[in-house]
Amino acid sequence: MSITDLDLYSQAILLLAGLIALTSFLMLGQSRLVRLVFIFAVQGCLLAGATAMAAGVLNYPHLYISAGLSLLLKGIVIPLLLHRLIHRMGLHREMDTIDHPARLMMGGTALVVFSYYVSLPIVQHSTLVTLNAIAVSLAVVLLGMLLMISRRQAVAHVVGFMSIENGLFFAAVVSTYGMPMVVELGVAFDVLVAAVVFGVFFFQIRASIDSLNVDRLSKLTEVER
Amino acid sequence: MDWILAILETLLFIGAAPLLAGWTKRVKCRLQNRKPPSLLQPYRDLLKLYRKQPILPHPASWIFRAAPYVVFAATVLTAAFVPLVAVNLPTAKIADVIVLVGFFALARTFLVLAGMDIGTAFGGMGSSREMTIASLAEPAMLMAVFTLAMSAHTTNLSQAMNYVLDTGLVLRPSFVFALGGLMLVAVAETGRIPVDNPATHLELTMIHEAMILEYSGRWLALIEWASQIKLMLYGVLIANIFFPWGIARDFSPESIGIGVGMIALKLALLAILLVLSETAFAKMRIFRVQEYLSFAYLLSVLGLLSHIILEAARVHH
Amino acid sequence: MIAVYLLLFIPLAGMVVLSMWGDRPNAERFNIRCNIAALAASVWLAIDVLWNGPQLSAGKLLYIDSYNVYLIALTAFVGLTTSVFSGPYMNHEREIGRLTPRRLKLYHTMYQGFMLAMYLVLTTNNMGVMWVAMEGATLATVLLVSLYRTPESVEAAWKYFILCGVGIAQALFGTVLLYFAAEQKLGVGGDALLWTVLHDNAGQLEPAILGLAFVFLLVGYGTKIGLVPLHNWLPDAHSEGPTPMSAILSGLLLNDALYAVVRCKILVDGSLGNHLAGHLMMGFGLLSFLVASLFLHRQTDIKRLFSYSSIEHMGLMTYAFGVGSPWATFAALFHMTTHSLTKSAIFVTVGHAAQLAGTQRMDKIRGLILTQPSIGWGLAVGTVAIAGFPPFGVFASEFLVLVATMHDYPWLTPLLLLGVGLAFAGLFRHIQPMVYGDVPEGQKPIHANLWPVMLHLALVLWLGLAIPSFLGNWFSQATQLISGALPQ
Amino acid sequence: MSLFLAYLAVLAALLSAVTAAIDGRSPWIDAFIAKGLGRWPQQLARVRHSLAAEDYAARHRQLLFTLLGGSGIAALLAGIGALASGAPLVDTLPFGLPWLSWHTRLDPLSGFFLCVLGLPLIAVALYGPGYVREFEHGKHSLTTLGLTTGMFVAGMELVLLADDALLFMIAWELMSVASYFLVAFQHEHAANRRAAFLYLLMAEVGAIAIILAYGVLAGFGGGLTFDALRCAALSPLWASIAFVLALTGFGMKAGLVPLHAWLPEAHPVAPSHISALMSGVMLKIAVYGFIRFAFDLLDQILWQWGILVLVIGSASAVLGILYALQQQNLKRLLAYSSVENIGIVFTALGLSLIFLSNGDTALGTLGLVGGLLHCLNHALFKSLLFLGAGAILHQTHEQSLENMGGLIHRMPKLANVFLVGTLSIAALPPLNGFVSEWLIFQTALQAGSIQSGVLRSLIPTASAVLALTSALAATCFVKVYGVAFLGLPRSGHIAHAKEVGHRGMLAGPALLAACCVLIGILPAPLINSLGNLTHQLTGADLGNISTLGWLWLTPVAPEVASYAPALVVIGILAVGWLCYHLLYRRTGLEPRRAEPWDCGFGGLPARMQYTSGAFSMPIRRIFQPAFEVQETLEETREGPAGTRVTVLRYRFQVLDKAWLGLYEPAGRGVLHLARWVGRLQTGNIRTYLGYSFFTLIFLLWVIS
Repeated sequence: MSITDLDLYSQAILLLAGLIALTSFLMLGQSRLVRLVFIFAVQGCLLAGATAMAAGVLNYPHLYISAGLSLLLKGIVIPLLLHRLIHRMGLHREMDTIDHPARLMMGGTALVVFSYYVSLPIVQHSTLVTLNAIAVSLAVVLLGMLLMISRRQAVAHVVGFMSIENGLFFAAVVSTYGMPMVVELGVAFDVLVAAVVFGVFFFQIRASIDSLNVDRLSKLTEVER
Repeated sequence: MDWILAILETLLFIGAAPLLAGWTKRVKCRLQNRKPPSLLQPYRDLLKLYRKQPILPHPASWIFRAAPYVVFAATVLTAAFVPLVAVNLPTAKIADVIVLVGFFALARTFLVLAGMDIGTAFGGMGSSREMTIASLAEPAMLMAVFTLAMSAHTTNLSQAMNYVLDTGLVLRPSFVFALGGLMLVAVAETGRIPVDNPATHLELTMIHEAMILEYSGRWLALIEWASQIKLMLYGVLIANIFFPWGIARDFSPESIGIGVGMIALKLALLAILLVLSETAFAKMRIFRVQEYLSFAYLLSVLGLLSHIILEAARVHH
Repeated sequence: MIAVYLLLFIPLAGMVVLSMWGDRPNAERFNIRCNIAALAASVWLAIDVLWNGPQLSAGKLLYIDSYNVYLIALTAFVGLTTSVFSGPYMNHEREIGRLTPRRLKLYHTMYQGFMLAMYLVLTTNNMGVMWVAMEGATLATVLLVSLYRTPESVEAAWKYFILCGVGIAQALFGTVLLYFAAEQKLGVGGDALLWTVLHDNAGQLEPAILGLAFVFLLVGYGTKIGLVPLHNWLPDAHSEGPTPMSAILSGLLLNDALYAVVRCKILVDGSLGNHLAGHLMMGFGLLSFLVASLFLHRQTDIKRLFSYSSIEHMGLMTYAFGVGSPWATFAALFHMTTHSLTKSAIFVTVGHAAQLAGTQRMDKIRGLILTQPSIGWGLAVGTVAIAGFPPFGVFASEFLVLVATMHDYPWLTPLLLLGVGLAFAGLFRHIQPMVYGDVPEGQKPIHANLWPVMLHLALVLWLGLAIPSFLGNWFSQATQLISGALPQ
Repeated sequence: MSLFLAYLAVLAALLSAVTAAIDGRSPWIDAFIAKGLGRWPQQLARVRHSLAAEDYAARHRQLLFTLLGGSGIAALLAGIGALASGAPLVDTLPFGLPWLSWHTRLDPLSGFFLCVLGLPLIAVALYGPGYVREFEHGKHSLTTLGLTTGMFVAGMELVLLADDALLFMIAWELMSVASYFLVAFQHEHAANRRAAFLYLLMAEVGAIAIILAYGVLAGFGGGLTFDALRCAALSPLWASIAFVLALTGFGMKAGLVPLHAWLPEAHPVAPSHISALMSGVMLKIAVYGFIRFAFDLLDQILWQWGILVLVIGSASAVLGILYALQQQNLKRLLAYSSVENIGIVFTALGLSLIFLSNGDTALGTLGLVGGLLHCLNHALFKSLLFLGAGAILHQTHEQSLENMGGLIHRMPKLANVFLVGTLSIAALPPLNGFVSEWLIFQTALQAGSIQSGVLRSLIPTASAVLALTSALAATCFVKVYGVAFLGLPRSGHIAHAKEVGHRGMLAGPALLAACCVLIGILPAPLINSLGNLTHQLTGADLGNISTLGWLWLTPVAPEVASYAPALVVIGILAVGWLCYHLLYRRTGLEPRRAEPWDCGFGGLPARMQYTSGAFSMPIRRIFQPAFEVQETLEETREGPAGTRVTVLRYRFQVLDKAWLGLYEPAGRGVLHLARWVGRLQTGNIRTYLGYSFFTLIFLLWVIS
């Protein structure tokens, strides 16, 4: 059935899915770290919104908690953390140039198509139209990886990593209305610790190579020169 | 009775060996227009050596003193195995042709050890050359013998001779090759021209002589005698294996008499043949001997193969 | 059932205590005590399970069966011996000034944290919690890798963190898919992620989804196992961190990741009914096995060398689980045990050897046997054992894998044996010059505690000669659970 | 009973290993004792005192080797028992995997090889205490030596007893590893380390091939016990695959060309009594494995296999002896000659296989017996020679023939014993080496009974090669004895060598020498006792081996061939004594000592003798293509325009062609591959993420 005869909720979910995918694309194309983190925050908020809506409409109260968690962590805490780090390390003027933006974007689109093709078998076994959003979340995951591959800045890597987590959450929300509570909490905890550890590492890396360019972290190689 | 006969035959063999040597020398002198010594000269030489006091070089050990006895004993034993005038003697059963080759090797080994025992350059030189030649000649000889053994289905000499006698005159290509191979080997093994020169006095060209350079007195006598027996052994092998006719198959006096006469005749002819070749050819350089011997080896192997290929129809088991 | 809670509580408590007093001189003794207690608990648990069969905790959160119970015991044991070794080792490090007390505190805290995570991975019944614990293990160890703060160690830690993080994220996606598949059949609710529930209803789960899920789980946990081409973090992390950590990483973490994959494989096999999961694992395993054994040849760092050998052995186990016949599965379980015992023993010796020579560069380590026979022989014998020479246990398991392969996939055996040969050559060409030969200038014996090594090697030897019946039962039951039949 | 004895042998060997490990002088033992006896100071004092006593080390050594000797005796008795009874004894031990405990079996075949193991072991046990004394004060502990020796022996005995693939492989590898540590015992020399590594590597590769071979059988037979493997019904193709694998694996251990590269490296560097065991016994264990696999486990025999074995065997024989001839290092020379002898054994086995596949059981049996007998003989005289070489090494610390000479005057007893070994290995009548070669020749000569013309022509060619080999062997060992023991000493320390002091160091070799002579003179009883064995393997025995009585050998039939070594010996002794009596006693002329002939220059220094290299030079020239010879000639000239050459120095080195052609390229190939794979580890994290990314994509694409 087409989107016209869906209920409002589904339409909204699909809309949000689209927006989240869009944010991923924006991140992929973004070369300034500050904006990158900002877009990431937006993505977090969208995710939280989607979760909250699912909680409200389908009334799974425990989803409110996870919505709150994502808003708090992905939308506010982590972006702020990163933002302050960027400023303290004076990276806010840093340009993380992308080698071939056009190719990257095309690759991204290809990924979206691919993830749709991959998730078809899942979707066709269910009547829920919202499931199509799984394709999007998978795309978000893959785009996150692409982001990490294409960037040299450690901060960008963190953002990519986190956006992968966003994709996972989104998938959990649209497909299974959230994971069991214990898992949700555990994951959230892990994410938080991970964020802290990232922070620690920024300083360690900086102390060792006084820059956050991961390409310079290549002492441990076995290629014969 | 048989055993006594066998021992008598062996004694005859040993006794006749110097005679053959004398005969060979005589023919040679004739061919070279020299005045020959008497036929009995070799006996006289042996007797003289026997009476002389032997000289023992300083570095020599017991090996040097024991070697002549071992060499002689081994050679005499081989002589005992080889049917001279009669087949089916019990001694022929004790050992077959492979053992015979083995005994030649034993004798040679001790001679070579004795040559190295004295610690001179000549001894080592002779030993090295002797072993080199032997290590090529021995397989050639074995191959030649195997040709016979495979067609006769036996390695026992008197059985083989019986076989040839029973089948009568058959023109076997394999035998021709084997005969050629065996003759070449015989020349090499008995240290005759063109491989070695028993009469040389120039140490650097010596092979066999270089090894026994230090021997004297009774020891030299034994060694000389042994090499005469060896020469005769090869002669008898060639004669009785390939042309066994006339050899005694029973022990009646007349057949034995015929046997003696025939073998004497054959050996005389072979000796002439040998001398002819010796006068016709010159001695070879040591490193050309390998070609000579590998030719002998080739002949023998060809003999074997031609037996397999050309006479395959005869194979029945 | 109390044993399980004890098992989880002890390291938690230890973690808390050590996070406060971890820099005290007697901290490592406390660390050892914790591990002793944990070992006792695990043994109790093991006996309990051995007598009363599989156990499900109240709230179904924890589940102990014959498969994970022996891994728990193994984990506790290796954890203990390694902590015993880490005492003098870490003291030596502090004396030569590579470590500050604060970092020592961190080390001790995280040691217990890591043990906690390991126990949680093994005991939990909830696939989601398993994921959480696995990520927790990464977080616990990642700061240990960069403990020395050298540029290399920081780089290694960063790679470890990022690669494992991304990998584990994929595993989470797989878990979500698993949950999704289960929910469709079992309805919304917390139970749908419980392994027991999933296992009982594996037959009804949607094959297409499970296939997809397994790919994500394999790539995710496979990163942690160190399967080629997802292995790149492993040699770096092993070689740059403190040696006790390398020992527990190699001896425990890799095992547990493999354990998780196998749990998933059981479900997927139950649902798909075909051999897809098995084939994927065989492919990855064989690839890792061969590539790693080639990597061995051109190493210069001794810990790197042995981390590649870990990759190689994990590859072999993955492959064997993939083959899936009772013999192969039995062999794989057996190999898990022997490998983690041997490998941790080797890392202990390697740590001492490196301290002895003052470097990890193999071309600088020479004449160990003449300097300190215990270390030299420990390394030599350990290498002989890990290279799969009898009468050590590794040989028996490898032999079984080969025979099983010969039975099911004869054309793969040459590849396996090629790998074995290459790996052996790769190890020995480096080890022999180190243990033998004359002593370099000024190389002195050091204070080393080698009874963990002897104990481990003795155990491996014993296992190679005869498997005790109770262990045999565990293995057989686990084999039955995984492959669905008993080996004979 | 005999099985019990076999277990006893294994136990004794292990016990000696343990005894070696518990060296009362090692500090931790001392600490242990101190802890144990702490309460009773006077006992502690007594124990310590007895440990500190001067003769403690000697007693400890003695105990070790007594246990080894006991193991040897037990093995010998067990073997004799098994050969006599003929009924296989089976048993299972409570070890191994839950559903596969260790199966053991003692049948005539393993019994025979237990004897092959037992005799040299006893000799070694006699020899050892004297020999290892010199290691006492070296930097290498005797503990290692004794421990690994015990393991090594136990491993070999277990291989013979194994009745399932698992136990077989365990014992096999135990043997390899233990001997590896023995080869690496004196590891301060780089050459030894290299040899040890090469040895272990090739042992591993061989073991892999063997495992594969068993795997094939297990795959079809469903089970790892030998009984199950026997039941495996194989297609000819699979059977051939298994056979080739087994031949590779066991041949690698036995040292068949071109898989022999480790042998000349490893045997010389091990302590001599170990070299004796490795060369004399371990190679035979490999032969045992091959016979067990090919004649017993495989359910069929194809004539192509026979051809393969025959060709490889002949090649090994002739190449082995050619290389042996060119060696200067005595132990290295002996090692190469082991290659030759193993080649002869395999030639015999190849003949046997051909005849068996041809359905000619009697001749197949004859070939088998020839091969087995040669195994035993080689075990005897090769151990004897290695022990002898060890004795020389022990007294003079000299391994190179070029520096020896005249030892017969300094070590007369050893020289006599060594002479027996030399004559036997040179396959001269009336000693044992000749008997086995004679049997093999007899087998080859029966080729006429084969229908296929190809085989009929191939076998005689093989026997031609065999003939060449034995002739060269004679040359080789005449050289050894002549250069080492005869003539004048070529170096100072040889000139001052002394006879070995320790009685056992002579008794061991003497025992072996006695066996050589005995078997050489009275082979018939031994060959008859192999009846059960051949029955088990080929289903036939040499019915008319002693038709003419127990003094005689008539392998096929009296009219075909007969040999009575005993009578021959009597004859020789008689004639020799007669001559001696007539020529010496009667004349009574005492020989006069004098200088040897020196062309009148006066004074022959030792340097004028032929050296070992010079002795073998003609052969080197003649068989040029077989070698890779590196010759260098340095000359220093003097006088105007450097016309006068004052010093000439000639050096030559004979390299193994197999090494250059096969092994070095393989090693380079592996390294190249490794370098290529190393590119995976770029060091850049983004590449790594890329790997993970694309793996994921690929897998997703695969499954959907």
